[in-house]
Amino acid sequence: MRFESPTTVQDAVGLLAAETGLSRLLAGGTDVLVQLRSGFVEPDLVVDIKRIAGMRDVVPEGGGYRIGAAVSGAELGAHDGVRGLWPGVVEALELIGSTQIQGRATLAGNLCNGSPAADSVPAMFAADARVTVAGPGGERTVPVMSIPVGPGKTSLARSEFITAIHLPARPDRSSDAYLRFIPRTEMDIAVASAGVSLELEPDGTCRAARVALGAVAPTVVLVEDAAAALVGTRLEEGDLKTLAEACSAACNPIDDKRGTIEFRRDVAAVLARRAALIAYERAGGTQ
Amino acid sequence: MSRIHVNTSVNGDALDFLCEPNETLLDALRNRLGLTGAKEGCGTGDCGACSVTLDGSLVCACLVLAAETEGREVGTVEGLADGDHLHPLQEKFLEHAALQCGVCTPGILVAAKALLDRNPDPDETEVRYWLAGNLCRCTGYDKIIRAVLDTAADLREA
Amino acid sequence: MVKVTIWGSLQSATDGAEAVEVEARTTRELLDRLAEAYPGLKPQIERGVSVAIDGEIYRDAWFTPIRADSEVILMPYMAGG
Amino acid sequence: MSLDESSRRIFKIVGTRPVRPDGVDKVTGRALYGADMTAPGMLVGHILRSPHAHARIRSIDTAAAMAVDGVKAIVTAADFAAADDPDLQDILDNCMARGKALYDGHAIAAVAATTDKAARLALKLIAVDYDVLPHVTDVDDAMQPDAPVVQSGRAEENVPPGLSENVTTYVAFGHGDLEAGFARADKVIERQFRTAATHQGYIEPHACLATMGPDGKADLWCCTQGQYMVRNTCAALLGMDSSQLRVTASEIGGGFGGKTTVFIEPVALMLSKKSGRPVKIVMSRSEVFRATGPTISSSSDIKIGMTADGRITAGLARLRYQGGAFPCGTVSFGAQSAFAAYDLDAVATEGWSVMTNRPKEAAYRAPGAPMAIYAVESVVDELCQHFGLDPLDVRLKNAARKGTRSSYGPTFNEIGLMATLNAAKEHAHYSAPLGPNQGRGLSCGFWFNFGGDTCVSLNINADGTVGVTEGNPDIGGSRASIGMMAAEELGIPLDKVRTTVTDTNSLGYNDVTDGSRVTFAVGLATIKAARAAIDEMCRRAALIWGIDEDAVVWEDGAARPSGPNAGDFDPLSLADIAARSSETGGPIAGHHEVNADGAGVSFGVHLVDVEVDPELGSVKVLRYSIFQDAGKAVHPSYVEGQMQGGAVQGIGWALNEEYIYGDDGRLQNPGFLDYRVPVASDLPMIEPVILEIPNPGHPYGVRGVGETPIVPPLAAIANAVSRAAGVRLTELPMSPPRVLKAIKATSA
Repeated sequence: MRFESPTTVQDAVGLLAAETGLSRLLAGGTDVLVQLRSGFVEPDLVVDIKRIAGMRDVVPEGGGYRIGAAVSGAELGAHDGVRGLWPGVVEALELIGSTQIQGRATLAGNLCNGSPAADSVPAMFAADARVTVAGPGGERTVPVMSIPVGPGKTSLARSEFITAIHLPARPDRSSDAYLRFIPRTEMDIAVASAGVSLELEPDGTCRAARVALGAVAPTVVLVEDAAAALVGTRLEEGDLKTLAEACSAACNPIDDKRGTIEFRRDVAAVLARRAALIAYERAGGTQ
Repeated sequence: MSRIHVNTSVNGDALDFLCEPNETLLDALRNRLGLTGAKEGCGTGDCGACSVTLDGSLVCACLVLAAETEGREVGTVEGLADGDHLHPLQEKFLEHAALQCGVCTPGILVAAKALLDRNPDPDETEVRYWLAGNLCRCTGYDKIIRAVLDTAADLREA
Repeated sequence: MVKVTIWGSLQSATDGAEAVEVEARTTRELLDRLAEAYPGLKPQIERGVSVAIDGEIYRDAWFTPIRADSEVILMPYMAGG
Repeated sequence: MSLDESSRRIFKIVGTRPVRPDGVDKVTGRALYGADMTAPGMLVGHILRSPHAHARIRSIDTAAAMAVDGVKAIVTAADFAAADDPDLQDILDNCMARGKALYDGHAIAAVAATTDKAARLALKLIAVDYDVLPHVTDVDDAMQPDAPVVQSGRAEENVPPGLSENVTTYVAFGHGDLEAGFARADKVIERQFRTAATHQGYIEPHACLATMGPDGKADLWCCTQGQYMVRNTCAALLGMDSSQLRVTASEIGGGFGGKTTVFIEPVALMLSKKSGRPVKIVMSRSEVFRATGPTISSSSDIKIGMTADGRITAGLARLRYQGGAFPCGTVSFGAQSAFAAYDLDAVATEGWSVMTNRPKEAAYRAPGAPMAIYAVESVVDELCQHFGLDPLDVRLKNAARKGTRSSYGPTFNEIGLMATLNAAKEHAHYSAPLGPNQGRGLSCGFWFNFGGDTCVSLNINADGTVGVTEGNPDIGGSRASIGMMAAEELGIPLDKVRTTVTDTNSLGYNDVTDGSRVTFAVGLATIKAARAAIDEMCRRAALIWGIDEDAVVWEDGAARPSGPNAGDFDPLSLADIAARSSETGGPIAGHHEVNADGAGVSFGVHLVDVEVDPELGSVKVLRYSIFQDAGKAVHPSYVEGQMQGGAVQGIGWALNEEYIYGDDGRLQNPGFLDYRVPVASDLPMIEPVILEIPNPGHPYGVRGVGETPIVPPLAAIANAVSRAAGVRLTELPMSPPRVLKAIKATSA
């Protein structure tokens, strides 16, 4: 295995393009190192992107933010601007692992690991975040939703990597929230999760909504029926019931060591309902 | 596969070592630099026994490649005491009997110091969540939490 | 004679008797006499037993004295964690 | 050695909370644990493990592995001679599979190489030809006559016919007329319970460094609960004289019973023997989970009858324990302790021990007791709910006490159960209000406690200081408590004493650090050794004074004439006598060697409040209190620590910890990510209440405290959750999917 730490995106792409064997990007390394040590993957090349300019920066951008691919959870959590605009995305990233993991874990890494249980991904789906992908042909910006394609699989080509996450601007009276279920209070992988983003009319009626669920299907899923259940409502009990039913219906989970199909289906709906209420309150809605 | 020459700072000392490209910071500290205070309890970032700071940020040394530390500052449990003066956290852990077997203690001390450096007045819940990545199987955490809270109170008065 | 209480699953070796009497002044004599009088107990005695005398559990203590009126209970060999 | 007549003595050091002597080493990172030792020329050892739950090993071809550059030795079961004792043979077969791989993770071969990389490469090149066999991992399945047989011919003579050969042990205990008892009851409840296997979860993986020379002498450094056990076991397995193997215990990063046997130590020695180089083996966390001892998993049937006023009329427990791929006697401890807290006219317990394709069970804190008492205490609680009776009053009404014929046979002497129950009842926790979805549970706990073989040597140095040498690894502050008892007895300041845990060539045999024995038994031997040294110091004083040695007494750290008739001399302190030891006959020391009895049984009561989220099935522990008899608490902080730590292990067991096996018989969660031990944010403060009812079997009244605290949490939490959720939970762990399912089943 070779270890490289290029200082430009072009150098990084060049290294990846030139490598004929297996390569891995290293940002926070919280997944890559575990895979390395277990022998689960044996890459020929590891490219550390943290020394590339801009990778650890959070920059305002058109009313939203551009978040470098190597910005850690601890760094993003300390950024009041992002937290104010997209509290759900920040809390989702902050839920990953321990304080120690927070010192390293990144949105881009969480996304590229391809796990349907990745905490930040439902929140980014709900936020309709976009990512910049660098590759031999230059850079392109695509929706976050286009990246995961299956458990452990992404749509990125072998010499491509994500350089930044873009969180869009928000109108007033909008917010988001993320909740996940784990058996303990910390240190677990989500058994089910829900990210909800809402925009409200001045009277508190929901104008737009996005609802995404994690750990209930091969990839994180955006549940349009669930969002539709909220639009035009003030999130009253019957609306939330419709939301919950839509969420349960969208689940296609598996039985595994972390939870049963039945449990995931039930819990995803409960979390979506609770997250919707938190987002609603954050957006200034009152029932 | 050739070894990588790394120049780094550990507890303020400029050090250099040769490491394999896939070698972790934990292995380099323990096997190359003779600093065995950081322990390997899991190797997957789930137990916190190898907690160290990297440029002041709390991390698991088992999840950092040694080669990544080029030009950066590493802090370990061996750097907590100032010469023969223990750090207040170390004193309080002894006073409160906040350790039994002691194998998680180095990681917990490094983590607790990182907390108090950032937040001089944490409440019990904040301490518990901050230390959630540091497993202790002996104490049930009670005396650890008390020792951290008591240290913070003393430091605020000092 | 000392009355020794035998635990349930060993009573097949004592013809179903819950307690038997043997002549013994120490635990070693007790175990020797038991093994002689009830050969079915021998495999268990060889694997290991404890003896409770007047409420106190003894392991590997051959010469612990036993009085004729002592309460004597045979128990499996005990260990902890 | 019984309680001092002067047990009402005022202690000066015992009962205080000094800083532990090994404390600075452990807060500075200086303390050396198993993996922290190195030796010049050291090789790295790694172990190849079976990927199959059950497979015949047709052949092992090591040629390609041996050809790897840097590989110096490879070991398989063929390198070891058969042991002459079945227990030893089981240990050996567990260290290195012989003929069959009996569980996922079973060691097949080991490699020693100059680098980690070479050793890992060599493991991949060892070709093992497996004939995969049907497997069984569930205890009830393994008892069926048609179950895959893990090992043949291992059943003891009294196992009833008609069961699988996997059933190796059958035990039964009890007394009284069960049928009559149940007939007297106003309500009889019968339920089945299941508990998952849990792991001790010590944070330090097993590690050792072995050095063996061509002269047959060997040194071994390892983390263990008993260096003498390691020495005797390894010497026997390698055909060595035990004097030629010196074992030094490293600092130990937790054990809880799991380090009372050997796994890698004989293998490292054999690799060292074959390579002629020091060999270090450090297990990975996944190896720890897959191949070292978890506790048993259980299935049990409990039947208890009670009168409407809360008197238990009869109790029956049928316990089925699987202890992995080897015979295991743990079920007898469960069967003996199941009803130990109760004064019953009619009680019967039966136990079956069963082999499965899982790792060999190792002791875990009060082995066998928690799962049995969990089941019994759950049914008692349900009967209390049925009659609307206060569960604490019902315990008080039925509690075992002095004169009770215990459920396992002997009549209890003085025991502390009533005192702990009364302390719980009087505590503010018991009457604190509860909110919605909250429940309060309680449970009694019991453990036997042991003494065992113990040696202590105590040297009086010429400068008036004292070295205490003992042979039990300090797993939770025992150097402190041993040093405190030595200082107390000698009458000198604690800082004049240093306690050292020594290697196997420096003392006689010491039993492993288990059975809650160290503060009790090593303390007892330390006090005796101090008394021997005191006798000698009094003799020296008599020589100096020219009086009869019977006329000298030891008080407050000094020899004094026993009275006016003995003569008028100024006291001679320990330091005074020590300074003249050479002139008066030579160095002064005391030592004591004993197989200690009189540990005395131990009881505790735990009280817990929980809140259940009825939509998610999750459980939050809100408040937790422990009441336990410690005899005399030598260092109360470390007594509290034992109580708190044991309780939290029990909380983990009750709520989230479990060995999860797939259909393929492989362990699915061999890591701390999915084997979920409690983390700091899961817990409230744990309030320990120490009761001190002196143990008559110890000169200071000390009673072992380490194991009992893991016993009550399982039922205490289960009872609290069942009350909060409004449905009786009968399977551990009470993981959220299980709790939610139970709640939904009642509302449906």
